[in-house]
Amino acid sequence: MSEMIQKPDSNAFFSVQDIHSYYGESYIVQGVSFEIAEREIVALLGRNGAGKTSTLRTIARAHEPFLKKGKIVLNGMPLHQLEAHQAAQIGVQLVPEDRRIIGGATVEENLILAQIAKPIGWSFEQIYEHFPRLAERRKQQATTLSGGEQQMLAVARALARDLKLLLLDEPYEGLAPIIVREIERILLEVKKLGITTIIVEQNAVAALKLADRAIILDTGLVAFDGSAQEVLDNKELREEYLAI
Amino acid sequence: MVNQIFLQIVTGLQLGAIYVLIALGLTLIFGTLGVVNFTHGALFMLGAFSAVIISGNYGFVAAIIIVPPFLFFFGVLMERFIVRFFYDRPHTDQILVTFGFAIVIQETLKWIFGSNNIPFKMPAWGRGILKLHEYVPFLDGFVAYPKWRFILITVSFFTVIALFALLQFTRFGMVIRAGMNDSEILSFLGINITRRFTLVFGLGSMIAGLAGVFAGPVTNVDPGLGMFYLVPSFLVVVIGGMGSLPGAVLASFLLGMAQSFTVSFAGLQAIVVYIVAVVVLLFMPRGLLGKKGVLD
Amino acid sequence: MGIINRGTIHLTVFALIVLTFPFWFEYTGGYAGLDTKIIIWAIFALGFDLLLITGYLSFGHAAFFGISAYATGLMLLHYSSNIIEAMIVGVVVSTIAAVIIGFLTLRRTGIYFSVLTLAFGEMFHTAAVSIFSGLTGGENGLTGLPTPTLFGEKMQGSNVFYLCAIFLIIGFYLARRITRSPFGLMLKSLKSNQTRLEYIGINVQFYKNSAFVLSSIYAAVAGSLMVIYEPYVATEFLEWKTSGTLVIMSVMGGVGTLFGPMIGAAFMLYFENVASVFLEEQWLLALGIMFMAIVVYLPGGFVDGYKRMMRHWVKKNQA
Amino acid sequence: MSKKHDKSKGLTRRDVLKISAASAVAASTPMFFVKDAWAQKAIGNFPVNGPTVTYGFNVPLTSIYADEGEDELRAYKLAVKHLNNGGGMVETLQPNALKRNGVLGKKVEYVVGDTQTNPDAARTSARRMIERDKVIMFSGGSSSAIAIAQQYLAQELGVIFMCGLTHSNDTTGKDKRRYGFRHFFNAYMTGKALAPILSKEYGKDRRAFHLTADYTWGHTQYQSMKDFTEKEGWTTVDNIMTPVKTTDFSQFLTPILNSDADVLILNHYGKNMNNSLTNAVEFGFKEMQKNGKNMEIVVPLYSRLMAKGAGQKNIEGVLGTTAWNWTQKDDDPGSKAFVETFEKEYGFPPSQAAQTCYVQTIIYSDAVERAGTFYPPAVIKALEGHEFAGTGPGKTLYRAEDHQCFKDMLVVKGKSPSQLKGKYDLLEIVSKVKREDTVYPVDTFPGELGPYEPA
Amino acid sequence: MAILVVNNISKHFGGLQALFKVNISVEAGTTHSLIGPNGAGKSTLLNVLTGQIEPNEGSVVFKDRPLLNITPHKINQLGIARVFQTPAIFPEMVLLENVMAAVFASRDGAYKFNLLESRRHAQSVANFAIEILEQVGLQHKIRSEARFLSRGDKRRLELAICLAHKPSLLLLDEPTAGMARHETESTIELLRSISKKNMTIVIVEHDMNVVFALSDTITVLSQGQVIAEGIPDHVRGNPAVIEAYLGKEHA
Repeated sequence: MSEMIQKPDSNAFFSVQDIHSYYGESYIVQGVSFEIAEREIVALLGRNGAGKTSTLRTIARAHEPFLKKGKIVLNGMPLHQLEAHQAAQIGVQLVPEDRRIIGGATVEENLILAQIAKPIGWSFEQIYEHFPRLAERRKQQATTLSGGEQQMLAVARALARDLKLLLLDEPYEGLAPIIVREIERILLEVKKLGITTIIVEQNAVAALKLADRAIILDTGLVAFDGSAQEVLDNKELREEYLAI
Repeated sequence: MVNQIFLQIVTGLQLGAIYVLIALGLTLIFGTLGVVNFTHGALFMLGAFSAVIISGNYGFVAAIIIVPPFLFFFGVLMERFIVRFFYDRPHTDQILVTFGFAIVIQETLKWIFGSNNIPFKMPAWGRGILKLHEYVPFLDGFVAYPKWRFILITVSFFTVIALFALLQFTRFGMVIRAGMNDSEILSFLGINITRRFTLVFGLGSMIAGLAGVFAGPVTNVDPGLGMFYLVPSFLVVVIGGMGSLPGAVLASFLLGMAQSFTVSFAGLQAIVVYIVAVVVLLFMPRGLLGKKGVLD
Repeated sequence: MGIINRGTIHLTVFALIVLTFPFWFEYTGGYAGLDTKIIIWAIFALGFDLLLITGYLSFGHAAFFGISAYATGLMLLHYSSNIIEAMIVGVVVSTIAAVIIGFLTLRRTGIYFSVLTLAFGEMFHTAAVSIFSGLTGGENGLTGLPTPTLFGEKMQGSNVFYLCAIFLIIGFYLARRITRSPFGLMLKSLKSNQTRLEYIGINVQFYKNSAFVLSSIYAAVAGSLMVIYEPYVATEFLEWKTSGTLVIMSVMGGVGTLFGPMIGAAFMLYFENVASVFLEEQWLLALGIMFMAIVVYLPGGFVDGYKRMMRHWVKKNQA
Repeated sequence: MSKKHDKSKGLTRRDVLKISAASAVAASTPMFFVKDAWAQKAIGNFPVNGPTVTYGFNVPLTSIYADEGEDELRAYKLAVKHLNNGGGMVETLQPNALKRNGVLGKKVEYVVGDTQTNPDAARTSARRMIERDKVIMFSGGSSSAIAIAQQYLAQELGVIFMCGLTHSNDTTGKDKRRYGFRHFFNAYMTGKALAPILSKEYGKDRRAFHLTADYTWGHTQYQSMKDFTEKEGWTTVDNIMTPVKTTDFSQFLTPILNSDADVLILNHYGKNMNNSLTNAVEFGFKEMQKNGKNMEIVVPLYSRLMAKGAGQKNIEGVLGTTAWNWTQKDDDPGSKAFVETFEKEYGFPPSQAAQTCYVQTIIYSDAVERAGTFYPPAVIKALEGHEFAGTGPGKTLYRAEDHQCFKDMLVVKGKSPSQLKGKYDLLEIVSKVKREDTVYPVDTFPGELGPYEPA
Repeated sequence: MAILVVNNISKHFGGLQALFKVNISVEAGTTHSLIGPNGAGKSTLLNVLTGQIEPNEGSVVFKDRPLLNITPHKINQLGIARVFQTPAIFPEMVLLENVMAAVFASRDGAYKFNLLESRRHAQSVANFAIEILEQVGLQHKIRSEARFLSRGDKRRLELAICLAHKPSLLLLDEPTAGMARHETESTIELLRSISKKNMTIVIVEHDMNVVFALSDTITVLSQGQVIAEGIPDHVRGNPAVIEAYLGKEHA
């Protein structure tokens, strides 16, 4: 496995250097390193429990898992020294698993909340233009939206901020196939914007459609780092690490 | 008969008003920060002591102006230096540390001011009685009630309104409400939620200070006050549903009315608060209005 | 296993310390009378630990202490000065109360459990001083009790001490056996992971209730002994401050260690009665600060502190 | 005469206890009627060894009666000073056996305990004094529950307890103890003294509503006030028992607003009284008209410290009784000596609690001197039925049958702020009630004193 | 003979239909896998089986006994053990205690508690616990606290806790999630050896290697409904399964 780990290059737009993080006492991310160029889209793959979500949350500087060791650098900024809100202020945006739409608030309030901290990204007009469904439902309680609409809102919320690195955690999870296609369309649009993105997805096939590159994690370590096509073509690799 | 029932309702309201003022901050802090604050009674007491000292020297208006900000500041410091380290610890640890701090506040006040009651002089504009029969048509004869109690009810009412307005209609409130729901996602959106939580703790303490200023003249001021109100205010919060502001308001008045209407049965009156608590909790485990918070 | 194993040694040392307590206690600034009180509170705290092992923090344990004290007191007053009947009645009445309260409160967890027990406790306290004041003597407490006797022997002075000491030694022996029994393992599991315990086929509710009742029996014995020690029942026995004191003792000593709460009880009473001479009225303030410091810096209490010290010492000596 | 009995030098206190227990049967023979025939066994901390003797002062230093406790402590310290060096009432007591060189030639020392205004803590603290500090007598307290609890302890352990401030009828009624003596008056005497003055001031046709602290002192106070005011022709409209812990009495005042009562009697003391009176004034009871009369508030048991806690404006014109007031310094030499020495020592006048505690210490010491021994049964005998003067106005009697003290007392009224002459001048004396007017038969209350030698 | 029969189970949470008329029959002594994409209702079904969730309709029969409306501990005492998705163990206790608790529970039942029996002297219990720990390959760690184990080992420990009961039906919720490949393989071996002892196993799993290696029968759920059932080879080739689960393009 170790031969696959690349030496992190500090000149990269974004780099993760040997990070180790813990949930309480469980050691989850056990020394992950990779780097991403600007505007690149990377799929972070691996089976359940491989540490994908934990890696994303570590990058977003969530309170848990707790980063014990390692460096995370975005555009020269040392993310590993920041807290979640500071990371968000320099342009890291996590679209978490389960969307985490804020209950008790309307669609628009969810977007307002995204723009309380500076710097901000898209204006509401831009957002509603790209997401007409949200415009229709702007006064509606956000939690009453359908799963797909909630996912749209979650993505829109990220775009409402001035973002440099987008982290998508399981964007298709729990959605009906037809909705998945719609979210896919939106993400392809986002892709055109040229935002550096890490996408974690269980449905590797769907993720690889978006990604330029794939990184496969296995028990908290990078097991593979290569082009997306390589993963699609290499059945053994898929069977070994993705179980498909 | 009508008079009596009317008076008992008023009494229930004003008893409830005191509970509201004390419990509001407690439930706000629990709902937002998830901290069980056994110091809250002591904060109320600190408010009452500050109020009696300041109003004695500089007048009651000065107390209104100075005490709530002082308690706000005190709460901020308390959050910053004690409570913050207990967010991730179990509730029982939070109970223990805040209980310990309550003892420290109480004993310090006792040390400085002694244990006896300090008479709280009401301001001239608050003294005297209101002749209710002149305003309320269905009352006959002479029905009066102290003016201060109505001031208390009014202050309590406006505090509730102000807090609701703050939470419902301001940006700060929106963040706080959202934070009660999911504080992590807000930090992913770049909001420094920790700082705002500190402010909320200050806000909760400030309401306790306000309670001290306005309830102090009727509960009187001595170092046993904090522990005395701690138990009922916790009952209020738990009966209402931990973290639910409307629940706390509802529970306050429920307890106030229960106390007011059992007044002629000495034994029952003494324990009615506990009976209500036990009955409510046994049948509605999460209290009257659940625990999902202000938003619901 | 031979007869001389660690358990026997622990127990023997413990028994020796307890039985010789009056002889060396005076050299530490203590005095007779306080020793008996410490032993009684140690029984109370020891039993409380059996509940704390399960992770449930009761703020109403004074109820069982107090109910038993009142029942014992009333027996001594109206029935006979012989302590056997009085103690049995005290413990039985209190246990019945514990079964009922446990059944009602243990369905809730965390803060709800704490507040519910607090409410029940205060209910009993308030009822004792108001509704039942005819029976309980109200705020004056239950006074005028005869000197308790055991088979004609007056239970005073050292007699009471040794009676309490025997109860403590037996209580400690049982508590030790219980925590080391399959049942004790289940209590530990209960705190660790209730769901898993349920999924290995244990009726969690039943076990919780049993732990609650067991610990209340200790409280009842302590309450009963308190009345024999001081033929008098104070309303404070039922008050939530008594429960609060118990919690402070347990936490300061070290929850879940059996020894800890007993040490906490001894420390607190010693501090209250001996150190208060130097600190005067400020002893409670000092205690509050100390308590906070322990919660913040030493969540395992004195016992944990001792263990850490020993570990540090061992490490140092090895190096 | 006791010296030769100092045989138990090497014994520990535990042995002492055992001996005293074993000798209980032997001691309960009627020998003690002949003074010189005392079988002076070790009882409590008797015999007293060494050149000093220790008194224990168990007063509330924390919790709600701390102010009173501190004042009591000042009085005790002063009393000890006077006993050792002369001065104060040591000079004015009549008859007087005190020698100004301590007691029985032993220098008096003292230890202090904190009752925390809590019977359990009080007993713990008293036990500590008795068992660790070997006090021969202890005294103090500001609550009947605490006094009663300590009285029983005194009886058990054979150490005399000189009650401080306790007003319940029970202290010398159903809970009277051989080893306890009360210098303070009680609720019954309050009723007896106050009722005639109430009817004189407010008229015979009055309707009274009581609020009563729900514990035995409150109950006895209510009963006494009810009985005596009804004798004067008043009607008792109703009574509400208020839980002791109440801080806001509004819910209890509401029913009174709506009743036809024109007098409110607050059977409250301490913090309860502070709060209920403050609330009652707030409810406008002082300005209210009922049945064409001015509504009146009565607080049967008054103390200057309590009046201070309630606030001057609130107590204005409110009637009640008190044992003694420092303004009586001009009335008799005992009060004068006490007030002057107290003021000289501390810079302000003493409270009634201080006076009671001071007298108790002096009187106990005098009884020891008269008995010629610290042997408790002998001292008790010397105190029982003793009549003396020079500790306040008139003569004072410690009744043998119930250990209740009878002496002159006061009916007082809160002064209006304009009348005040200084910070400590809160109460106006309405009437000086003579001792004869408050005496009641022993059998008014049940109870037994118990044996001279503890069981 | 079917040891477990699930009849027409439906469950909805509010508007979400988690299970819709699900019928499954598990043969005694076989290994039966439940697969399907996230949100297909697999976990809900397990929760129904272990008494955590009451279904809206339908019935469950285990060894000819109805299984609904009884509490989890009774279900366990009937012989159904469950391994959770996130390992449910006793983190603060050492491994031996973890398993001994389960052995005691199995020996004494739900109510009987041995208040004064010494655990140290319960040799047969300890021996059996050690035996089980050996079986799952944790014998060298019996004195360490469970919270310090790796995720894979925690799962093994949980399996050991479940085996302590000698259950007749073992429910496994993603038993290999979070395991490294070599761990997965040894887990497969372990499960295989367990199933050989005539144990009935129901597995919910994402890892197709595991599923195909172990299963006698596979049931595929999608959006709360059974879309396919049969032997592994049959399921592998089923177009509906491929569409729902594996993704269209790369089946």
